[in-house]
Amino acid sequence: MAETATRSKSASSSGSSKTRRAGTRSGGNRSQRRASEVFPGESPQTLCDYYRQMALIRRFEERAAQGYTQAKIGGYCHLNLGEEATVVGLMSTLRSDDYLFTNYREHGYAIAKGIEPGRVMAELYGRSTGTSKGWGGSMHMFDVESGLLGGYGIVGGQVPLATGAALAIDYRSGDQVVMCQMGDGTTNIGSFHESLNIAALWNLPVVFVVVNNHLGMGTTVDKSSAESELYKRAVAYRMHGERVDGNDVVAVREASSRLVERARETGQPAMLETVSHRLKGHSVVDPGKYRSQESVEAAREADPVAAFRAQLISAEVLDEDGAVEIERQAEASADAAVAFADDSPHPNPETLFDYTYATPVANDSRRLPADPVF
Amino acid sequence: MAETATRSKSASSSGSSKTRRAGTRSGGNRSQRRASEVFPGESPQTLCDYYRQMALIRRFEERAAQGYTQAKIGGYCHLNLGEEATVVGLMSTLRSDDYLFTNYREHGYAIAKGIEPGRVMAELYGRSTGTSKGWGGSMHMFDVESGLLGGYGIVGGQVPLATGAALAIDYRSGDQVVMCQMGDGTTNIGSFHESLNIAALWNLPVVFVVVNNHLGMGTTVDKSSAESELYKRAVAYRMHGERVDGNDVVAVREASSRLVERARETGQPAMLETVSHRLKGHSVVDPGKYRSQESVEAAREADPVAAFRAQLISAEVLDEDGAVEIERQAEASADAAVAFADDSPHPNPETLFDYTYATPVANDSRRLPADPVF
Amino acid sequence: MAVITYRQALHDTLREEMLVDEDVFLIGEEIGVFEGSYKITAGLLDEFGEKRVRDTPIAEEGFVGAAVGAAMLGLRPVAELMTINFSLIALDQIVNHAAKIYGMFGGQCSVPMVMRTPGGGGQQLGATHSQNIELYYAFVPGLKVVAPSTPADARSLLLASIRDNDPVLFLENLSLYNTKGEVPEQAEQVEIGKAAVTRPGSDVTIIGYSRMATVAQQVAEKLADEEGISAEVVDLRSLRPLDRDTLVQSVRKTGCAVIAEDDWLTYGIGAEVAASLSDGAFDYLDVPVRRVAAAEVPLPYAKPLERAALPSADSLTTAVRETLDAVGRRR
Amino acid sequence: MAVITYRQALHDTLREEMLVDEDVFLIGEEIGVFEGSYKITAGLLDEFGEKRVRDTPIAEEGFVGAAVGAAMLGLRPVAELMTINFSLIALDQIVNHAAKIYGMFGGQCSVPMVMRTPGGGGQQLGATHSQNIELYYAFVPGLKVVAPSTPADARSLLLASIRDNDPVLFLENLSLYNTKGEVPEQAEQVEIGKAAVTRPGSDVTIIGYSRMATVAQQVAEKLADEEGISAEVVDLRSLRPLDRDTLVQSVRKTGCAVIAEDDWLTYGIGAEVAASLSDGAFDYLDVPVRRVAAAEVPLPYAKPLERAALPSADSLTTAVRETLDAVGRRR
Ligand SMILES: Cc1ncc(C[n+]2csc(CCOP(=O)(O)OP(=O)(O)O)c2C)c(N)n1
Ligand SMILES: Cc1ncc(C[n+]2csc(CCOP(=O)(O)OP(=O)(O)O)c2C)c(N)n1
Ligand SMILES: [Mg+2]
Ligand SMILES: [Mg+2]
Repeated sequence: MAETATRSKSASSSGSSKTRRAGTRSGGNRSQRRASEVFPGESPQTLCDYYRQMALIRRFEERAAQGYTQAKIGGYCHLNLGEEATVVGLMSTLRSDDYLFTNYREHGYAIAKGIEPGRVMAELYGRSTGTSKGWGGSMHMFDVESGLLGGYGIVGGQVPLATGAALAIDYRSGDQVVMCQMGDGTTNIGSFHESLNIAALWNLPVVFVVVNNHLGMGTTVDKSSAESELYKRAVAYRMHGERVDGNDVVAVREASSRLVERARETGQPAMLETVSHRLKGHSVVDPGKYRSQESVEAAREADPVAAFRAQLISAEVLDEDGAVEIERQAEASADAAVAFADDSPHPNPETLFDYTYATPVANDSRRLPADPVF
Repeated sequence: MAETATRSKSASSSGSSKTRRAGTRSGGNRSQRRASEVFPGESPQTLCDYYRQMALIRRFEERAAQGYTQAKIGGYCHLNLGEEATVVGLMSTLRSDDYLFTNYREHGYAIAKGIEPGRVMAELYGRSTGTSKGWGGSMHMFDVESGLLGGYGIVGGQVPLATGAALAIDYRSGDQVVMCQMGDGTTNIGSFHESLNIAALWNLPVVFVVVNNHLGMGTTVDKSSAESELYKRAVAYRMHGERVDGNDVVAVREASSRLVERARETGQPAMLETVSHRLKGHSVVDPGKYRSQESVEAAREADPVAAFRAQLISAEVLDEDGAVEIERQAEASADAAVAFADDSPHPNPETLFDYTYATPVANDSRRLPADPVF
Repeated sequence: MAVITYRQALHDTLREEMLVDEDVFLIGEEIGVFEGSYKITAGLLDEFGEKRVRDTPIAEEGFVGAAVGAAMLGLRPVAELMTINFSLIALDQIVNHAAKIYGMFGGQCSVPMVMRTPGGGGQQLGATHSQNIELYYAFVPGLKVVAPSTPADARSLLLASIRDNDPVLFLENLSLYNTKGEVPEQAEQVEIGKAAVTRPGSDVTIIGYSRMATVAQQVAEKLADEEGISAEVVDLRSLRPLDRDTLVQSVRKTGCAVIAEDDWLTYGIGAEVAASLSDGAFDYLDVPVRRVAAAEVPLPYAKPLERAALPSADSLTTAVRETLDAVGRRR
Repeated sequence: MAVITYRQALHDTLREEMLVDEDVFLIGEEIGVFEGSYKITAGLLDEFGEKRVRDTPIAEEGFVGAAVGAAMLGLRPVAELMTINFSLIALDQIVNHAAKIYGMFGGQCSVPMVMRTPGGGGQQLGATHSQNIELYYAFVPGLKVVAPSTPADARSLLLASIRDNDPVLFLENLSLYNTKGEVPEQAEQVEIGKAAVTRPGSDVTIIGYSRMATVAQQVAEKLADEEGISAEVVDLRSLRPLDRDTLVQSVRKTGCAVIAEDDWLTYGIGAEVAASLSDGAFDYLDVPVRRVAAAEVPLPYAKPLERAALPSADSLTTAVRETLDAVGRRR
């Protein structure tokens, strides 16, 4: 069991060969030297791309919050604000044919896994062009092509499913990997335990990622998990577990990549805990009154987008203008996503009975509330 | 986390003051000297009493198997054969006002916790004089007075209940302890995880005992638990866990007593794994064909009743005649239990609706199958 | 007599029972620090402390089971299940344990506990968060299931449930929390197991429970005002036991009935109601009992789809009108 | 055409489907080394190996959920839940996941899986091990639920279930495993969602499913032999969808009906059947639909109590006779 890692720059003991690591460009100019001190082995291009994605998710989530306030979006709406480094770091380590299962806090994952932001926003807006054709909403995004096998609203619900997907890969001797994202609070539910045991027992290629944002809704990790260093729980299954700073996109990428490639090559599951902060309430409607001033402050100070921006500038990977340009583009993308969503058609009520069954069946009920039975 | 213990004779670091330990009689004669070498600190009387109880459970279970074969007993019938040392060792550490929750393999526990064998057998026979008035059967014994708060047939079902009972003790600042017995296979189900976490989080006085008999029904521990040293799973809850030889009644008593008294004094839960063998099939009807010759042999060789008898004789706590006398008494008790059961009345079908609700309620249905609704 | 919300009625009753009985305590996810997902328990942690208001890990099976165990020793836990959808995770503890312990052990140990939980769709929460699965509890002997629709009933039935010695599933509804109604200072004792005729009438019986009982009431009033129709409204209030007599009595008088329910039609709560009426009022029914229920689909998120799938005042009105037309009783 | 047991029919069908489709695999507790609690899977581990016959830990939620996940990637898992009582632990994965995934994600991903599980009381297994809770599945859109009563139907419906692209709850019954019947070599394709008239008749319709369909058949034959009564028997076979048309057609002919079910009466499967008949055959029913079901108690262990609580050929016969008396059709 690894100790808490802050930024593990060394390659992993296994599986590094297949890692999609961005090549280092040993440039001759000062800024690249500077960059390679702060971010050894990272190409400026990759770093900028991470920032681009993080900025996009930030802007996207802000738009989602707006849309919710404007009642363009209904139901519950949980944002990735504060988790951008984690999301981007994790997603950068998955192949497009790898599978991802998440909880309901998944807008960022959907985007970083490769879905058009417009389709993600359209799902929030409940439109036919959305990732789930408007049937799922914020909590239930799905996209076969990019391998997002669902956001799930039932805490812990995705964990057995992800384990089963890994079983299918193993069954077919495929070389894909499943990533199963969940929150800290989810480690206390039975399905977590049952699934990690099964994954370890059967040696299934799944990486369980616990995004520790210190909170369930308002309940802290200390108040909900008797072992609050969550990655240590892997030991109950003889599974490798480790913790990484979830505010550090490169560190997350490193750790995740190591575990993903290990799973790909050996079939061994692992647990990765990323530690970061939730910048806002549990969902858009939650004012978060229960949080201490310090906790809110700590979260704000650790803001991964702001921190990464500052790092990039100080490392001279980006200058202020470059950063602003990226943010401008992110804003434009988020706005375009909103426009796309807003312009998209609502699902036709006549499609109500289209998705009850995949195989049509005799005597299926297709009754509307006012229809008589006979 | 303690390492595997075989026989921990030392007092526990905490909680020993209240331990009901049988006093050592430092006798002058040879046999007592001999006894105190093999069983340091144990009174012959206590040791004989353990043997008496173990022999009784052995005979009782043999009678239960007979009764089942004669169709005097219905349903499922799971026996404690091979687990007598564990049962007696554990039960000797509970006060009569401590609470016990078990699984469906609980006849021995019921007897050792202080219920008349006749009432236990009567329950198997489905009679009104049984521990559950014939409503529960083999899997569902209950007795308020002796603190047996139920045998439960749903694997893992008793674990949350036991945790809740400990919560009630804590709520009322009582000094009782709850013991929650379960099998090795039970450590893989969600309720185990949820409950151990809650017990540790809230510091509840409950000792979780995992009786590792190496098998679920036919599935071995290796095939069902990714961490097959089950006591180590306690670490996922920062809970103390240890393992003891379940064939050694004194070792079980020592370990259990230490953890029970620790729970009593500090409120801290713990997990105790006892390792022994199932001598026969999963239930009376199971021929156990799936078991390897070695496994069956190993079980037979480790037979705790035979082994303890031999030890007692070699330690000169008992001689052959004394042992035979104890066995004769055990047999007589078991026979008396059968006679009592057989002579007891069947429940009256008119009582069918007596136990649906504790508080009578308007419009409760009391319809028999042939009765019309109106 | 004060006019308060359904939420307030629940809150106040919990608080009062905690004040009068030391054995009553609250347990559930996010009920303390977060003050409850729907704020029913707001302020109670501050007032009563962690012992009486216990935030749990996300572990429905574990904490509901712990409540059952605590009840076995005589405490009176009131567990909050954040929504009825999540109660499925605790179902084994509720159905196989809470509901069985009294009977299975021959009446030696009762389980005096309450499980409060809201059901309900219509909030665009999607297929897994909008279900009405009270049937899962109403079906089970050993449980009692109540489903108040008004603040006054919420108060008296919660009182009755907490004081009852059996496990009670107390069904709330997301869309009722903000509804208002008169609640007497001194709660009347409402008996579990009794339906209420909440509006007398003679042309047709409309039967509902929880949210749809209030919709039934509105529809009845509107039909009276606008079309002079005299509809009798029966609020089931208790799903287990089911008060067949009150239902049958009403239909023997009106000769026809419409059932309004938020759950799915086939096998839904209304099926038993319709079956019971068709039996007990066989000679009195002029037309078949009509049921208005949700379309049988996983409820979609998008508003137009969700709206099409759920019963409403409109669909109920249509059904009542058609029923009256069929018996030739529309003026 | 061979006469084999229900158990054998299940076993053979599983084996054959595993032979023809590599994607079909079995998963469950004690199905391999132990050969299944009720020996349905005996020999299959030896023949197909651990990849195709997967013993699981005791973790119903985990392994059923894993089967759902595997089905999402196109495999065809057949999960065995040792008895339906234990399925409660997996209910969240079945109701909130297996049943929702196709709809909730807008039809992008189907879940082709089968959950085999026996229900049934009468074996003195006590309150938690004797339940008939198929209702929990039959109520849920997105699931299909079949309940064959004969070896032939067991075979054809299992075939249809495995080949279906939706999650199917396949209900067996402890007391049917040893029953025998003719099974054609080439299984006919039986459509899910269709009831069967297993005995034509004109005096009364007796409706059952699973074990009670066979009891209905026996009772009908005996009444014909001994009292010259012509009872039509309908075996529901599919609980979701429910084939209302076949039921209604029969009752429009006979004018009266008795439903036989092993589950509890109130809210049981028969409630929907009675409600549907009372509606669809309103003008044809001469007397109310009669239901024969289990007494609403946690089922006791002791034989005399258990016997009193469960429906049987005797109680069904009584109900049929009384129904015929009521319409004056007894000779
Ligand atoms: C089974 C279940 N119980 C309760 C809830 C309500 N709920 C939604 S999110 C949440 C907190 C989850 O916390 P965590 O796992 O840390 O994820 P985060 O929201 O922090 O990403 C709860 C209790 C639920 N959706 N499902
Ligand atoms: C939830 C649940 N799943 C499955 C079963 C069937 N079952 C009864 S006993 C058993 C094996 C239990 O093994 P273990 O926990 O080791 O206890 P042991 O029988 O060895 O004492 C199983 C699978 C059950 N009773 N409950
Ligand atoms: Mg969290
Ligand atoms: Mg075992």
